[in-house]
Amino acid sequence: MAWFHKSKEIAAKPESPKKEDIWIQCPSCKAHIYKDEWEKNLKVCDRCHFHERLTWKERVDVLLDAGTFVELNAKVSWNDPLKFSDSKGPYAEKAVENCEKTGMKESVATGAGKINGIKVAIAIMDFRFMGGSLASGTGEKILQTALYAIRHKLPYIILSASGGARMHEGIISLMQMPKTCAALAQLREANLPYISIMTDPTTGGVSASFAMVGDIHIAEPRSLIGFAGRRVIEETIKQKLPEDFQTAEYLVDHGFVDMIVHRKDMKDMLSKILKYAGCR
Amino acid sequence: MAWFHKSKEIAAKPESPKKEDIWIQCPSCKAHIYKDEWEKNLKVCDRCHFHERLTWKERVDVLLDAGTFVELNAKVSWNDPLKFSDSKGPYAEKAVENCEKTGMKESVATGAGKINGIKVAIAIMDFRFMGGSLASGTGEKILQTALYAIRHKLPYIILSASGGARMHEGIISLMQMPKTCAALAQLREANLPYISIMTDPTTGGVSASFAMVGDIHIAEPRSLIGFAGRRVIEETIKQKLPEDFQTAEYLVDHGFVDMIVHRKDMKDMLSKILKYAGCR
Amino acid sequence: MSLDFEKDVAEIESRIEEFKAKNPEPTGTLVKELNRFEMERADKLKEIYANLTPWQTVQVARHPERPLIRDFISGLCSEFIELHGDRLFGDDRGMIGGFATIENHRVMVIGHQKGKDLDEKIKCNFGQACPEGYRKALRLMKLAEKFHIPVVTFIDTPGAFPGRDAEERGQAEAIARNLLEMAALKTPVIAVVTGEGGSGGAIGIGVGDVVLMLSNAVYSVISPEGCASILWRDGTKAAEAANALKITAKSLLQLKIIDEIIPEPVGGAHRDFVTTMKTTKKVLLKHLTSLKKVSPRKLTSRRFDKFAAMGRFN
Amino acid sequence: MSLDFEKDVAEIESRIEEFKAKNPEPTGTLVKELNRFEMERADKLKEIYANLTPWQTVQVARHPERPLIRDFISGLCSEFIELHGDRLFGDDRGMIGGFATIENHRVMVIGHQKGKDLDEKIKCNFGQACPEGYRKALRLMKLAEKFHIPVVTFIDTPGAFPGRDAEERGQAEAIARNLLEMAALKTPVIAVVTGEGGSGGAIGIGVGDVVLMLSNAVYSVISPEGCASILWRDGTKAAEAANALKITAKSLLQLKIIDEIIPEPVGGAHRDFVTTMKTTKKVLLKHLTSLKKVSPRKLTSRRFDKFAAMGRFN
Ligand SMILES: [Zn+2]
Ligand SMILES: [Zn+2]
Repeated sequence: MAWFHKSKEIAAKPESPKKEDIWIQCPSCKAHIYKDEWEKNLKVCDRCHFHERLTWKERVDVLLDAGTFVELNAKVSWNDPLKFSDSKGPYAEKAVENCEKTGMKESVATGAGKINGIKVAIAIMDFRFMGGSLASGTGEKILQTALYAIRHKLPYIILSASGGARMHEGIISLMQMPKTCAALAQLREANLPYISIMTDPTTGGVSASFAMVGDIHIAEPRSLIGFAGRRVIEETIKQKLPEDFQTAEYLVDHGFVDMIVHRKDMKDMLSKILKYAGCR
Repeated sequence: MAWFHKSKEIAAKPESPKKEDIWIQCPSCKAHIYKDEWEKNLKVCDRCHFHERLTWKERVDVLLDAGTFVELNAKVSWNDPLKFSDSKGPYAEKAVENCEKTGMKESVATGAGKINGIKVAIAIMDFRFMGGSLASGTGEKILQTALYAIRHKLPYIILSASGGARMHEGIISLMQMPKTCAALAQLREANLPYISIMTDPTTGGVSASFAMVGDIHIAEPRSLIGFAGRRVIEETIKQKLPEDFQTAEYLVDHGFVDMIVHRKDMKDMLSKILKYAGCR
Repeated sequence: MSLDFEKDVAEIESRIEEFKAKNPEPTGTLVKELNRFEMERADKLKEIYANLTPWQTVQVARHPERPLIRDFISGLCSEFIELHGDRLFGDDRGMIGGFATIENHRVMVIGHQKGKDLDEKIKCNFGQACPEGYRKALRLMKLAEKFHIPVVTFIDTPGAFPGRDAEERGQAEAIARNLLEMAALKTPVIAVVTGEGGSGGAIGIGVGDVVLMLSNAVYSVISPEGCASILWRDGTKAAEAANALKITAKSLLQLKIIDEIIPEPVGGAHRDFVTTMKTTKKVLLKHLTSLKKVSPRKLTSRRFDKFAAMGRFN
Repeated sequence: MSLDFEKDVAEIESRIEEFKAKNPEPTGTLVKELNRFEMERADKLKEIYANLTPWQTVQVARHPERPLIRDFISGLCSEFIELHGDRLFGDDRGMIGGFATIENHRVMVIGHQKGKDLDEKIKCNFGQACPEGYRKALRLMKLAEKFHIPVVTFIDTPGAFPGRDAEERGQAEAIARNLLEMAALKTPVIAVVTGEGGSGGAIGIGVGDVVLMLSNAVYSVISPEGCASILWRDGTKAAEAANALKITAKSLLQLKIIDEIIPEPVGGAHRDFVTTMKTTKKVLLKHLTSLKKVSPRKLTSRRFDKFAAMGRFN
């Protein structure tokens, strides 16, 4: 499976490797892992099965047949409809910083590509862009990709990775919930399959909209998935929550996720499922 | 409201009234109630709101405009497909006894009539006929009445009163569950309203088929409604069940009944609801 | 109960009370003086309410005496037949609904119920609905669709209930499902934000062909306090957050999130239920009449276009 | 494990064991003798199984080593992708399902899971599904309908779980809903009664265009024990009740409740999984191929006619 070739090419020629260049520490179990091994494992810890968050480009590399991805709606960018400012300054500044940091214009990349030869429309959220928050540009890209899927009779796959709605766009960001779901209603009307993949984290307004209305719900192991935040709930019920609360595994037990799929198996699983959905 | 006129006429001329002819004892709270009052109250105890089971003819009198009821499928009768016998003798004998006792041929009476001027198709179960059990004749009449409703574009009302499937017809009685539900699927396909009225008792195979798939679920106060029997459940969970378990009120709390309606208000409530359903 | 920014009015009111106590049966100039007081009070109230800040509007929207859904139902409807339950798990008291008649319109009314007294408030989680509430709402909407009657929702919630059980039973799924199904619903939907339009808990019944809002209601992606504590790292900066979030009816009309503002009487809906109901009814009837004429296919297609356009700036 | 009516076979078997112990490496006449023993055993088994009473059939249908749904899945399907959850409350281990491939047919497999060892049995309530099991089944059926693939259900349950929680979460509603939705499902449905077809819990996933039954499976409105204790007022009269209830495949074929019997190997499915799977697969493939040719509209109309005719004698 093609994997991170671009990033690896860049990282391949270190001048004089320091310790930190050779190994990394698993953010979850703190085990030390050789960087090569970590990358080969698709940034999954083989001790604790922790799945590190990926950039949208890494996702493309893991999921799509090499060279098949075509980006769509690339011009759609963040907006500042409220001219929002908080104590740390204007939202616009923060957004620009995020663009520079990530090379993205919004928290999601959308496009079309092939999964083991099957053509799909796909939206991939990227947590690096303002915590993968759902804002007007995000919603618009997700909607436009649904319409693209309908026009081309393609299955739609959305990978969620989001802390929820982006407050900086106020009510406009809230309205991306009905907006994206309205697009998915059209997709359903066209009888096209929709697979929702929940990665760490899929919470707030994203969990309560497009992520939760898939024909099939797949989650990466140990991903955080939920509506309200753990702290808010603990304050509400005045009780500690169990350790595994709102994990992907917990959601399977409670009936909201069809299956947990390890990153290395995701692509093949998707193509298998798509065949049951009649996609070729 | 016209009420039990026929039975009252007969009961009106007692030769020399004994005590038992003047008062009855409420089967639930054991209060003594004058028979006239009891009848005037539609066999409802005004102390504890216990709703006594009614015969199908009494139901017709309470619910339908006087003189509007036309019986349908009157020729459909009980069957003995298994030539069933138990320790008390042949099912056929028992069935004949029940026919003689009730003047019915099966546990349900079906027909058409008017509710405050609105024409409806209606099926009324009668607990006297073998505990209102669901058997082939019952299912056939309920199905035929659904088809009648479809042909005449009428709303359908079923009053359930049943202990469940009739064992004496074995698997045939079980098959009346999918059979009646298949008829109601056709009714739904025709976009016609279906109101299910659950009276005491609505249990077993009747609760797990036509009684539970109404557009609107109405129950008489304190009716027993449930799938498994209390004793079976207590044996399974090795615990006593709460007093109000499987009462109509309990089912409202658990989301399965829209409203509890007192017998005296049932007719008007039905006509009100039917108007929302577009019936004239 | 008087709000803190109403203290000038409260002062005049206490002067009036004092005056009345001193002059139990005023005549002549005393009557004139009383009238002057009353007018002064009315002017002050008008002045204050004409210039409410967003944060002050939040106070009005949350006013303990503000009309709740049961007040709207009894004020607007000649008949209400409550329907209970989601047919799956329970009957959420925090979300009520049923058949109702507004003048000559038969409709399905659905909305959050905050509760009047403490007992009731606890029973309905202070208007924070649970998954079974959203699923009950959906069941009633599908019933309305089958019966060809319009849906009218009343939105008044601090947000969906953030409890452990609510999470476990799929708060996210329930809201998401409603958003999708409401978009596809083949019957008119009118949503009225009457008090607090709290985030996902509000939009969960808010996908309307027409979205109305009482003039002192608020509608927001997050509570001002919540936003302040996250973005300002200081919960007391709620007023600033309220300002930044653009949560008032006026701002939302400009942003094309709502379609029309239902003006409240001077001093807020809680000061005059009768006028509030009269105005609300008039606006509702106008839209009910006009939506009745639209075909189901056109309705859903227009509804899609409406929400698709939200946050489209390119 | 040998059943009580198999004691003649068991006796021969112990003789064979004894013989083998005495003659670890038989030659000549000893081999012939052993062969004779084996044939005697086979004949006896054949004789017994050719004349099983209904109550004996119940014992076979409930045999602890009888193949369960996971055995059928691994025996029939080259691929199985399990799907979990009802999207409402939970994931019932007593009802499993998912995408599966049988030769060249992609299908949705759904069925009761009784569990092999005690741990698993407890987790899945000994195959007694809860409302969330029936709702998961329905969700998967609707998914199959959307994806245009047939549904194959495997029925093997003593009945729906009669627990307090199951009642509270609507066991009756869940089964009833399935009956209605299955009747309307626009994709082929094949139901296979593999073991115990226990009442409402069985029919809750049993509304098939084709209903198949293994030759030693049973299907009944009530367990023979339950029937005996009610109608005979004596739970030990189960054999009589089993007789009266007509619960065997042969009787049900005569009554036109099932469409075809899948013959089990001599001595029952538990004695020979391989043959059982081979036969089952052959029958399934025949019906899958034939149902594929029927239009959805015709399918549902035929399905209606089929169930409407059950118990119509006039
Ligand atoms: Zn680790
Ligand atoms: Zn009483």
